[in-house]
Amino acid sequence: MLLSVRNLSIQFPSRAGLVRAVEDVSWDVNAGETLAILGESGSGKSVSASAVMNLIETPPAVIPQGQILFEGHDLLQADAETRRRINGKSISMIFQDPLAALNPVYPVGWQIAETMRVHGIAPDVAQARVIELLARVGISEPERRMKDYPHQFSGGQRQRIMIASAIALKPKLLIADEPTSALDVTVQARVLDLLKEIQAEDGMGMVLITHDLTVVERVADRVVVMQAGRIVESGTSAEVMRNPQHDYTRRLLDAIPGRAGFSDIAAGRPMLEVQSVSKIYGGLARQFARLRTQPVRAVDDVSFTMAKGETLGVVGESGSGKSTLARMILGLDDPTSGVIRFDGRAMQGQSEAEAYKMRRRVQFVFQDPTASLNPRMTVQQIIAEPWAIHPDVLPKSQWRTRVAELLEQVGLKPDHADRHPHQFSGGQRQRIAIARALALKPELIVCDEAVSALDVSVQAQVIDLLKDLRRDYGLSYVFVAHDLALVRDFATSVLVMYGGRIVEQGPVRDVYDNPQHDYTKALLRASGVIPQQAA
Amino acid sequence: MRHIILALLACASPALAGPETEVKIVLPAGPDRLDPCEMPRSVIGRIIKQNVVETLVELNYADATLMPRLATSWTQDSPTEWTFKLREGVTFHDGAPFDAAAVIAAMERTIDPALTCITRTKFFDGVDITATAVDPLTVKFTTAQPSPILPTLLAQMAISSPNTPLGVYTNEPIGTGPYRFVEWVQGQDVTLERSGEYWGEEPVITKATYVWRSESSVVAAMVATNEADLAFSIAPQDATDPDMDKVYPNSDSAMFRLSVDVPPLNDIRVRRAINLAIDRTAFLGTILSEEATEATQQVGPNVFGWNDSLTPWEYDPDEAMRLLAEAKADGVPVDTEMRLIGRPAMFANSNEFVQAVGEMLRAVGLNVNMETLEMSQWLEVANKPFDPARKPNIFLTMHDNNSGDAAFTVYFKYHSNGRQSELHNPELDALIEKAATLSGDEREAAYNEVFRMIYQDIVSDVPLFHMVNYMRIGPRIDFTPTIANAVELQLAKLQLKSS
Amino acid sequence: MPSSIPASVTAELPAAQGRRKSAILRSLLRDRYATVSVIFLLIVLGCAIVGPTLLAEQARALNLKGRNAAPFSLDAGWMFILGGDALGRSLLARIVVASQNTILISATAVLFSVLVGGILGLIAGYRGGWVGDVLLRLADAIMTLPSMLLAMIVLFVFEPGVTNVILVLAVSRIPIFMRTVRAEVLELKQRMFVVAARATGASTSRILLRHIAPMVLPTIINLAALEMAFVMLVESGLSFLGIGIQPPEVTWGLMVADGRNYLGSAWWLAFWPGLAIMLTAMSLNLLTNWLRVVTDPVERWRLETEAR
Amino acid sequence: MGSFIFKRSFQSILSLIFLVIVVFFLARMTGSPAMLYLPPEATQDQIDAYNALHGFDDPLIVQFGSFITGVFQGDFGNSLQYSRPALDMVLAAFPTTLALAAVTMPLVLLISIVTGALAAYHPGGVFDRLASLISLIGASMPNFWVAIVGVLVFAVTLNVLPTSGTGTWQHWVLPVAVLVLRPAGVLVQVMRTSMMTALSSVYVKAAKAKGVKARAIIFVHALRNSLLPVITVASDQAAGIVNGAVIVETVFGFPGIGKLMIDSVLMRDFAVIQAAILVTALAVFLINIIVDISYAFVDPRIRHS
Repeated sequence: MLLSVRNLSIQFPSRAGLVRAVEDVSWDVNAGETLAILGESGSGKSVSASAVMNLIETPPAVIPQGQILFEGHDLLQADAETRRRINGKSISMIFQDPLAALNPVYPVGWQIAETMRVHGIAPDVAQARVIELLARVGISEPERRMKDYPHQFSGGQRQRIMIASAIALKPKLLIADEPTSALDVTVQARVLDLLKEIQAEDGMGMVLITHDLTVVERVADRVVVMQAGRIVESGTSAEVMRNPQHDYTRRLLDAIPGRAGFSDIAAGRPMLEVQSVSKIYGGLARQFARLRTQPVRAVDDVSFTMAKGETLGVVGESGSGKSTLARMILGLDDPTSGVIRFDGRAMQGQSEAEAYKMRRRVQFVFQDPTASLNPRMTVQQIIAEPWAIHPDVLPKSQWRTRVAELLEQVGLKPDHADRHPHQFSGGQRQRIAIARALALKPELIVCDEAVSALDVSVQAQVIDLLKDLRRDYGLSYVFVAHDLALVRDFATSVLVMYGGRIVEQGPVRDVYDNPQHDYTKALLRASGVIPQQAA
Repeated sequence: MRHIILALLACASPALAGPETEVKIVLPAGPDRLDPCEMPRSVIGRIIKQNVVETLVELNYADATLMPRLATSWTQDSPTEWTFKLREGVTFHDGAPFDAAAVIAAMERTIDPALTCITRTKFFDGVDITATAVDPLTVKFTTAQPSPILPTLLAQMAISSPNTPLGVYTNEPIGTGPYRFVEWVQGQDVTLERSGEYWGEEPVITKATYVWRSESSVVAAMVATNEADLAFSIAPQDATDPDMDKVYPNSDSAMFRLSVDVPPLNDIRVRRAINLAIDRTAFLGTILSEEATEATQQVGPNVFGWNDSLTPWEYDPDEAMRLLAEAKADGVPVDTEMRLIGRPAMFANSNEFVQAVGEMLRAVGLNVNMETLEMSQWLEVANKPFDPARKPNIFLTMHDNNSGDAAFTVYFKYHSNGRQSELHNPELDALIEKAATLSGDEREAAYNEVFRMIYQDIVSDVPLFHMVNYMRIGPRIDFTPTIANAVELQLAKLQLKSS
Repeated sequence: MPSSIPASVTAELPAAQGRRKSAILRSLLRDRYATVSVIFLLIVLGCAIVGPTLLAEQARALNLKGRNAAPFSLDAGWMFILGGDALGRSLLARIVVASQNTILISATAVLFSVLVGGILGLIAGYRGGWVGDVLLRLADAIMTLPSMLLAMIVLFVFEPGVTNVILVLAVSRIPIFMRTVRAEVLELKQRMFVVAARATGASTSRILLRHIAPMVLPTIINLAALEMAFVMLVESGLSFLGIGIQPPEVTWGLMVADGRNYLGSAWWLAFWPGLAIMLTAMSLNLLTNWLRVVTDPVERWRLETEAR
Repeated sequence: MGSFIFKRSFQSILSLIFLVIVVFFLARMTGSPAMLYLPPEATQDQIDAYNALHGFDDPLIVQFGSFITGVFQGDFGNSLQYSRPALDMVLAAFPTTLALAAVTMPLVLLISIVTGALAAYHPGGVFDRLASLISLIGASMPNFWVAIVGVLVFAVTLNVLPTSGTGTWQHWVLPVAVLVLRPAGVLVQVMRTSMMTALSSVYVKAAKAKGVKARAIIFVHALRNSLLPVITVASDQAAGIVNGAVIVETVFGFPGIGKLMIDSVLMRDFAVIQAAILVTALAVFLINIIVDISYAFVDPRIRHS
């Protein structure tokens, strides 16, 4: 038994009272084995791991009971210095967002070397080792790159660097807290593979904290499922996946997209026509240190037509230009070249008044509901704002009742109207955003990564909501996502974008059942819609 | 925290003034130039006058009499002609001999229109004077108009070396004095050094460094801590140590000038009322030094022409109010707003003084509005041409007549053509013009009459005080300040205490 | 670290909308420093409002013989508990009376620069373009000119009355607010909820007033409170140079400046008004620290939930 | 970077031109100097002669023209008061103020960064409370008041420091102390806040997970990240030092540019005012550019963007 957590409880005092973050939690992991701790945000899945790393400040936090036995010694009894010596040497940890976890102002090489230096390895030795490590985790030209800074690497590379720093001293245990959820799907796969390899080589134990069942399925030997600070189910990942005992686990499994059937909807007359549209950024002043940047072809000669009642899935990874496309459809950006027609009328070069009219017919739901709702407005004000902007839609006297109706339609209570966004969970906030989108009875709603930020089970619920609205109001959607699986059972047709271009498009069934382009295949494989070995 | 600082500084002992015979002198303000022709300005005179550059004749400020300096004797040959015998064997610091030629050169440089030297603009403007050499040691001065007080004028003229550049200001005065100018570090200090070849008695002090500070409390502290040996003037509240702090009349007289043409001040009762409303004695020993004296007229006893028969105003608010009521009854607009105008740091605590007076005038029911004008704004109000639309002014002025003769006061303050005169009284004008031409007792009588008319018949202003300064003198130095120190400090007169 | 509190726990809790005010009040009472500062500031405000009407005469009554009366003696009556000034006027009375001008000047000056600077900042930040550039250059220029010097020159051109002093102080502070607002706006206009408003067809004025301005406000309020304290000090500096407020008008700054001549002989002349400035400055400072917390929506929400 | 500096300098020139124009005309609105330099008795002829001599009788625009042409030949005209080239006087006075600033700012930064960092490490702790109290007091005392009290305490009562003037290093202690007070007070607060943000970031967590020692976490990881706001505020404070210098130089008789400016405004010595403003403005813009560069030095993200 390498590490075993026994009956651990951790509590945070807050103004709202004592918060029981984890309650009587026990789990353990052996050398060479991978334990997945599965749960959604707020389930307390990462708290016990933080306790292992002594990252939980006590006070304010309290640990009323439990042990953390590492090779038989209880870390909770050990003094700070001892634990410092264990951190990074015997147990190391990588974090969800590598950009945040790497210190922006120091070269990556220096940061990797630091791990070794603080544990008494001579700087020059450390330097040499850094190069090996970078090479090991698959960073090309390590000698040169070690002098670069975090922001000069891609998301995947940063996580590899984190890993390099974590394995520098061949720790016995590696704790990975959501190591891939901030990464693009295809990159996720590669990073997970890397972790597996390294584990195989060094035979270290690994604790993998995640909300993503596909990740569990792929790498974990055993899994514990957490909900609201408690362990609700545990076992080998295979059996848990096969027949989940706890219904929470079952819900999680059902929520995994891409298992329901395709949605077929008769297409009506063309509504949105996009003709050889390109968007070129760069040459213009950027934010912060305002300097010129190389021109970037964000969207490159994209053309498609979308019929009324259709739901068009636009799939691609970060930088594929899918969001830029969405912004242009919303008229927030103008194409550098090409035309976008809505209902036969070109959106560019139309008068203020025309644009103003059109905005009423095209609404939107953005990725991060927290950011897209003004924190200083009440729900009432937020949902009613479109009417304030388009006064002729609804007389002020009816605002309240209408807001109440909308709230109910999106599954919230009318009395939520007077609250502020930060008083809701992510899913609820997104529902508010949807309610706002519905306020003007639009014909088309553009959803830009509308569910990506949400927990799997919540994703499913929101998608279902959108489906119902589609059914009830004959709405059309442009649904932008980075995960093919999501789109599969919602969209009627799909665009796959890569580097600003459309690499594949067609009815959802065709694209999924026989993908043409290699990239599409890679995507499908990565998002677990089709099994690893296939294709 | 503080202890650490102290520990840190314990080693550091403040810089003391130099060896025994060297002195450091603190002035209230630094010089802007050191040209001998600007000597009458106290900020310059206090450094160079009679130390670096000397005059033909020296004025005894105590009694306005004249003493020989570079001239041994002088005679008036005719109303427009004076002859001066020069001292023998005197040389300038640059080696040039002191003779008739040198005097003529100095005179010509002083009246050179290319420079706006105060000696010319203040004393020799329109005098139209020429100097000629009778022999190497005799000079004859001839003036267009009769000039009874030429020697007094010459007491203001510095005799600088004939090598002093013409037409441009110099900042390196060269004279015949006991001290030679060494250097002037801008914004920092001026250094003089005993020349060693002085024609007169060798002074004790070998070297003098002049520095300047504006904050009185700092100045006082400098002498108290032996950083400096002598401070020209410190505020009364800082003059707390009778052993060090010596008082001396600074020849300044403070008064309020009243704009006698503007109602209600055009009514003499109002002007009297103002005089009666101010409790002068209350200021002595409080805001002002108890050594300051109540003034009866614009000039002090040290000035030739001072009228000793005038008496100070009593403090009588009731009488003041009666007069005002009376005036009001006759339809004088006594409650028009009047400007009570002062200037920052005119004298120590002058701000407080003006505020207090303001309250006193309010007390008798006058409607005054205090204003503090900065120098150049103040001058615009002080000098003609006066703004025709001006409000009635109660205008604080300081006048220093340190040239010893009333002529330098009465013309420009009371003659119709005087630049700062509110008056236009033909009778008075005639008298002033006449007095200027007289000499001796007649002259004195004439000026006495002038002052009587102004202060008894006309009451054109509110005489306040003859001011004093406190000089703080360090323990090493033996010196008693006199009125002369308003414009000069003869280092030769400083003695060291034989300790 | 509160950030490590799991989101779910803080997620869905019924609001205490109606009780927010009382909640804020309670949080104020919880923060001892903030409470004390608020009380002190209220007292100052009270003095500023009623002081002059009550004590105007006591503040002007001369007593040259009893000048510089020492503090802490009741011989001259409680009015002289803080001692008397150079003209024998009650320091206590003068400080109370002076509070009006002091607060009036610093408050209006800051208010003015907040308004002007704020609006310019909004424009410079949202419109950007050459307008923004020009505005920035002007701000730079003003920032470069030592405010003391600017004040001096301007106050020589126009006489140093209360209004002009306010004006000068305001102008010299405008750039601070303009820059801050601009920086904030630059960041805010990228926020999704602003984009959302645009996508719904909201007019620029609506976006600025309904969405951006409210977000900038807290920062501005905090800054303003700090600036007020600073303005008091600058005003005092002007008086030191003799170009500030002119008697018989009086401010704390002027009192300190006048009192400095007596620091050697009668420390209390400059000490009490100086203390008044210092305490006000500190109170404002502590108050802003507390404001920073309540104006942060998440923090404020904690208060609400706590108020259940 | 280079192009960036070029851009900044260009902008600075614009502000500079604006500044020069404003100051030129504002200054002349304060009235004619003639009366200040002539005795009260001076006649109107004397005044006219004086104005003619210095060209004050030309129309303003003509005066401005000749001033500008002069500037481009590096000639700011002569000081009325000292009848010496204005630029020489300014350049003579400038080093003192520069030296004051050069001693003050590093001290300010050192004090505020160390204090702020330590205060932030245990927010609400004894040191934190003490630090913010002292910094608050420091930031809210009128500096001339501190200056004079300083003289009375350290020079007169304790007699460990000279009252005023220049010369030995002791002469610098009080002036610098007075100048340090306010900026340090402000910066401690800034540093504390931004340090607390840095300490709550993920990379600090990561560093702990690596086993980095507490001290290293503060002074190596968090410190550098929390410097940007400090630098920004510091640059404003540095520009503001001239204001403090005005007062410090007046009280301690330092021959610096602050006092020179005030005196020349009082004496309507326009040439000197203009030269002084231009030189200080240049200095401030230099500071700004240095600050921008130091941003890039502190934060590589700026360097590479």
